[in-house]
Amino acid sequence: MNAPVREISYSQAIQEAMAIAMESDERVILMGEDIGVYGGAFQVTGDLIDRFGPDRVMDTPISELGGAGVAVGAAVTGLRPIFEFQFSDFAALAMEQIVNQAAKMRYMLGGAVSVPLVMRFPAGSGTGAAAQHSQSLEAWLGHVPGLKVIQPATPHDVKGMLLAAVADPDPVMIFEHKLLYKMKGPVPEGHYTVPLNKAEVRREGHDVSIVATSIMVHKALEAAEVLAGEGVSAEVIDLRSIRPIDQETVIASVKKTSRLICVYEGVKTLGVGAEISAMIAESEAFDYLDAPILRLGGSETPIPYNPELEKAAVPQVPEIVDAARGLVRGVR
Amino acid sequence: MNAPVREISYSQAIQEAMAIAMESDERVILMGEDIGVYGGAFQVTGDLIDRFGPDRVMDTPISELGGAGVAVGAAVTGLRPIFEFQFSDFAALAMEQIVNQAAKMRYMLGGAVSVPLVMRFPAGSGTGAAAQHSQSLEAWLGHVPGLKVIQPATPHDVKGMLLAAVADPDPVMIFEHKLLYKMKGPVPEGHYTVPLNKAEVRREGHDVSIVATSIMVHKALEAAEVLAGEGVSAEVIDLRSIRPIDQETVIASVKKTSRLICVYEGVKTLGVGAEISAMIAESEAFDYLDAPILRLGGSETPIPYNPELEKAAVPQVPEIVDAARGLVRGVR
Amino acid sequence: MSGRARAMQVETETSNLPFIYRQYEREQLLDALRKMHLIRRFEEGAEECYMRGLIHGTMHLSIGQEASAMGICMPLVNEDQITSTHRGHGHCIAKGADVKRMFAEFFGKTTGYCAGRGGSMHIADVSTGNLGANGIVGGGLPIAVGAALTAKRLRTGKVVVCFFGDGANNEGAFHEALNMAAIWKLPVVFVCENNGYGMSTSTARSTAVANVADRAAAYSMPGVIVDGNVLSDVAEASHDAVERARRGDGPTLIECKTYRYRGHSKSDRNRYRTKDEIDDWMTNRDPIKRYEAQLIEFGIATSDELEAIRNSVQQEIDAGIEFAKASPMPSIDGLADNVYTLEA
Amino acid sequence: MSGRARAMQVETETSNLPFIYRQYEREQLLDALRKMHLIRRFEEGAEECYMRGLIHGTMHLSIGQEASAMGICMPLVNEDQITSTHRGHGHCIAKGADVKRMFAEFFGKTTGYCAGRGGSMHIADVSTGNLGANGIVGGGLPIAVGAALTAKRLRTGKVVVCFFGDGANNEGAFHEALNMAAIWKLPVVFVCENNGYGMSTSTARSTAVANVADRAAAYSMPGVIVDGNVLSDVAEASHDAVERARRGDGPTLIECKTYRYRGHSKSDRNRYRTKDEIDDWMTNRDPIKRYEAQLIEFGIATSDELEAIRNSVQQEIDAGIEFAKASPMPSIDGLADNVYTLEA
Ligand SMILES: Cc1ncc(C[n+]2csc(CCOP(=O)(O)OP(=O)(O)O)c2C)c(N)n1
Ligand SMILES: Cc1ncc(C[n+]2csc(CCOP(=O)(O)OP(=O)(O)O)c2C)c(N)n1
Ligand SMILES: [Mg+2]
Ligand SMILES: [Mg+2]
Repeated sequence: MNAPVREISYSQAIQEAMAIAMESDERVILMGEDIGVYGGAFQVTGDLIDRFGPDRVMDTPISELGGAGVAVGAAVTGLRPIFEFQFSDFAALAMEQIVNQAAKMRYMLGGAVSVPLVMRFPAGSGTGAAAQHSQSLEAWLGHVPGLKVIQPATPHDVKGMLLAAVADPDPVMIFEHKLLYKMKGPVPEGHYTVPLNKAEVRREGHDVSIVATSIMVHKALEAAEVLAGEGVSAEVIDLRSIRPIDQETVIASVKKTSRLICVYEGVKTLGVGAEISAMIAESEAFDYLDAPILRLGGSETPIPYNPELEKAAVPQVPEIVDAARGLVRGVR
Repeated sequence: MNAPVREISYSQAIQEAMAIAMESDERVILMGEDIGVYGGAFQVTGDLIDRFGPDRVMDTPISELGGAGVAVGAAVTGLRPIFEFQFSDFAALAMEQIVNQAAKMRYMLGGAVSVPLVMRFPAGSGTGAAAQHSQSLEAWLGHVPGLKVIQPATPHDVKGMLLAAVADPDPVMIFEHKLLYKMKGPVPEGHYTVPLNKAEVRREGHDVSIVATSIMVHKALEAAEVLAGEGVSAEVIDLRSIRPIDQETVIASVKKTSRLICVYEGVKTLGVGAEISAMIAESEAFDYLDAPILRLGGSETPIPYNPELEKAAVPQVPEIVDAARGLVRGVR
Repeated sequence: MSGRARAMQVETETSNLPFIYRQYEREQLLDALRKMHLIRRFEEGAEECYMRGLIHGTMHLSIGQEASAMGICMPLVNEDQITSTHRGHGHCIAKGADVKRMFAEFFGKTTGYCAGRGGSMHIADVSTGNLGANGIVGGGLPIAVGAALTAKRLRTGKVVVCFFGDGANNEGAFHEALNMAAIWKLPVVFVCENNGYGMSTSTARSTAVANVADRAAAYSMPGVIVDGNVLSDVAEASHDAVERARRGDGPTLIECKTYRYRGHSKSDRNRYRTKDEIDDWMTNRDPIKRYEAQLIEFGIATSDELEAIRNSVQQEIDAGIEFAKASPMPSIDGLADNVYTLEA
Repeated sequence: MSGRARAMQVETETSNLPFIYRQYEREQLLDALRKMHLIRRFEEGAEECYMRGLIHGTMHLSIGQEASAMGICMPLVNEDQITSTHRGHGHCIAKGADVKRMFAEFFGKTTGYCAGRGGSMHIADVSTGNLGANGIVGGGLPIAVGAALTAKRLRTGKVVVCFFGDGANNEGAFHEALNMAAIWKLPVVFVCENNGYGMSTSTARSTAVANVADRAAAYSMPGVIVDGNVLSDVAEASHDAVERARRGDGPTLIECKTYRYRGHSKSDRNRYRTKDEIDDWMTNRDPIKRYEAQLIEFGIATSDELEAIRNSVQQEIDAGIEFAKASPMPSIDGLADNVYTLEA
């Protein structure tokens, strides 16, 4: 990777990836509500319409099910659509096309087609948008064979993984935490890819493994810093992909640290952390465990509007610190 | 429970519960596609239309999203709808109303309303209906606060839990495995309820706990019988409710047996067993565990049409036996 | 429910007067004006509080659309119900809610209509028949049909009004809901507030018909188009549709042509509308100005009386904001309140 | 692509002959009959195999609807694409699939079109342009629009035909798909096979308009109603719509009024249709009988020639079943094949 590296934001990184993909392959089109002159609800497409025109940066009517279905049909027949949901919550309107059609078409047809489709889901809480605009629903799609589901946590990764997704012949679902859009980080210019199936160790440690997804990676890193000050060495793993899960990387870490905490924003019950925990509990790493596997997930509530309640509904740095400290010191 | 007890089928038990509820409360109505003269895709409503008329046994157009939404609106304003999806797979068309509306309305409105709604989902594979008519999607709804989600495994339970669900002021989602509809079992006449939040120990044992859901309860019981012949004593727990999960019962069992296998038909990754496993791995029962927690779940594929492949896609008795035997004998 | 307006005293031939002046008493007419001001000032007040960081999240202002909300609600009684939208402050006030508790909700306080859990996008006042705004475009459409089903089955005599935007008319929920309302002849009135845009997308670019009301034929229901900025026209269409629904003759689709002055929400670069277009609507077609002019023209009120109304509205707004500020924040312990009615 | 039929030889004034006799060669006309027989015999054969336990699962038979499938596909070339439905055997054969591989699929064999993974409800033959049946009512509607988008963007000249039933017309997907096809002027033809019922529910009880085609106006596209049991009428409507689409003038909605003789699927108590109604359609309006009568009337074929076609079709069916029986079952090891194109 010799390309110059600049600091750009997560949303700029996405935009750059889309522009590169569109430039090199005319089959790549963008679809979504208000992604044209409006630039997208989160300004992710920005002014791409000026560069690529309305035929390739297509505003759809407010028709999530139909729009997703059009993207599926287009993908099966030769285009490579990148479909933006305005909020991941609206996936609830399109589950039929995502799950019953896109995810299964190749299998049901015995391999006769591929569905090279990318869908982008702005997700998560923290914007005061309340219960119907703040959900983290990646666990739903992570449960669906036929899909690949990723949660890039950095500008670098979102660009590289989006480029990998566009090149992938199968449907790839990208969950982007809205609070990450403005986060800046080093991003190489030009084309590069980041694999869709590999977790990344963000910080090495030996006392406890913290496996986190999306924005929680950054909270876990903050927590690790605090913990380091207290003499607790935490290893932080950015899961990056939730289907497939990179078992190898997580298992190796737990074998080293003997302790595991899963941190994720989605509702705790049946959220991504449940799978990580269960995967470890049935793996060879089980014998290395010195403590219960903790999960810090979203509360068992819808996301409330009030900002203090909203914060309380998802894991925060102090809770991660407390959990890790408790686990390492054997205080339960 | 002094009422006479007869052997009736699972679907008759559902029908009986609906009739009792409708007789005692005129606000109870049935809604769904072809539940009138057709009697329902699985003949669960049967001839109830003859008894209660088309105003209370309402055929809806083929409009799952709208139909579910009508049920939500009716529930909020004073009716008590029981809404039948023809196949649980079609929940994918109605997730918006189930999840964004029904599950959250009370919370979003600060308690100003309740949503006394029951939805029934015929689920599961084994009928040769292929990928779009065979899914077990209970994990999706189990992930959603505001819903109660149950999977009754016997005629007795489905009647009692359905009656409890109709009386409940909150939305209750019932997943009914299609292969159970014809299964017979003892069912008391008249009105009775079974709690919506309690697991049930179906068979006591001391070597290994097998926590199963829905049809897998019966496979687990068969497996336990085989295991008993080999000198392995398996405790079989019928989870019954997946939101909330009866942690107490499962934890108590694992503390006794020190080994846990979760058996469920939904896709293994992020399925119900992931939650059971994770719940135990973070509970006080962790310290009692003598072996990894195993999960036998559905394969990481859509459900195939070919009957042999279809069987191979979900856990079967021999696999449960093998897993339990291996766990108890320490062969991994 | 309603009488004849004092407009009779005016020279004009009564029968030539627009609908509302024949239909309603003077007090009702002035109350309608008061509420239209209340809606506008409420939103301006909320906007100000938002700018000053007192309110967080986002909000969708209906400034410019007040005649639509108010005109539709005039023929309704308290027991009638509405479902509302993300742009729902006007509906809420027109249906009878108290701005105190609305401000409190926006401030995230326990005294808010949703105990601080809902905010602008879920504002509701069930006691005055508002079943709630909705964050999901089209989300309220089938819910309204369900409420109308209850009214029919339980013979409550209630009528349900379902507000939605032009953008929502392309959602599958629109189609499914209108079809069911029609085949079951339910007492529901569908009100499309067509402000020309769904976010940035004009109806011309999103919708395959010229008027949303043209789609009524696909459900064999009457489709009525009105100037949504003329209170009387809106109220008349609503009156007819409500009567029809109450008689048991089924649903109607009303399309109110209107305009929002502000951007879609708090994050709008406004690249899709011209300044000229906006100015034209604000200057020449403002619903409040037009209504005030009529009230004076028909001798129903003097400009001093109108000034007094505006002043009293301002006081109500100020008091509302004070109430909201002074109200307590929810305690963190209450995070899980009301997830369920009965805890399992 | 097509010439003029030999029907000219007949006394009748050519210009008075129905569309297909003016449009197609004799071979094409007889091939259409052959395919209609093939559809019917295929389904009768599949039904028999099902009864004898050779095929499992369920299936939806289109017996009685053959003219609709065939007439719509006549103007299409191999490269044109279709999306089909749960009642999709006819579409598959009309578009050109081989019954051998269809039977093999129903038998769950590796030689089946879906390698035994799809069965009846997912039958497809991508090589002849069939993108697949669909187990989800309305599921194919937006997919067809997407395929048409590809045709337009990549300028392939392809036209896409989207089959769906009357029941599907009440799905939100119908509304969203037709609207998008219209605003983007895509080369797609929507074909509603209205057999009067969605499962047990008649269109009168489910649909707020008399004809599904009446809804075309809601999308500013032509809505055409044809007797779906008259091959020529169907083909003519399809021809016009396909030409329109190919010219770039956008979508059309065609409604074929037809009837299915069999129950909805293998689990139908048939409580919603009278015997009289069924008998009437079978006796007086059978699409194959009507087409055969015309072929004889217009002197295009003799009854011996028709008999020969029926016999050859029967042989093809028998051979297809034999092929299916003799084909290998998939190995269990292949359970996870084709979940992904590239394993991650
Ligand atoms: C299902 C869904 N899709 C998209 C959005 C994002 N969104 C919120 S309002 C809006 C525009 C709605 O337009 P319209 O119905 O015309 O109402 P208006 O805002 O003009 O009042 C959009 C796209 C949403 N909230 N819900
Ligand atoms: C979304 C969805 N809802 C319901 C069903 C169950 N179902 C299968 S076919 C059918 C009837 C469809 O009617 P129509 O569209 O008229 O087609 P026909 O069967 O008459 O050919 C129903 C309700 C389904 N497969 N998918
Ligand atoms: Mg609008
Ligand atoms: Mg039909």
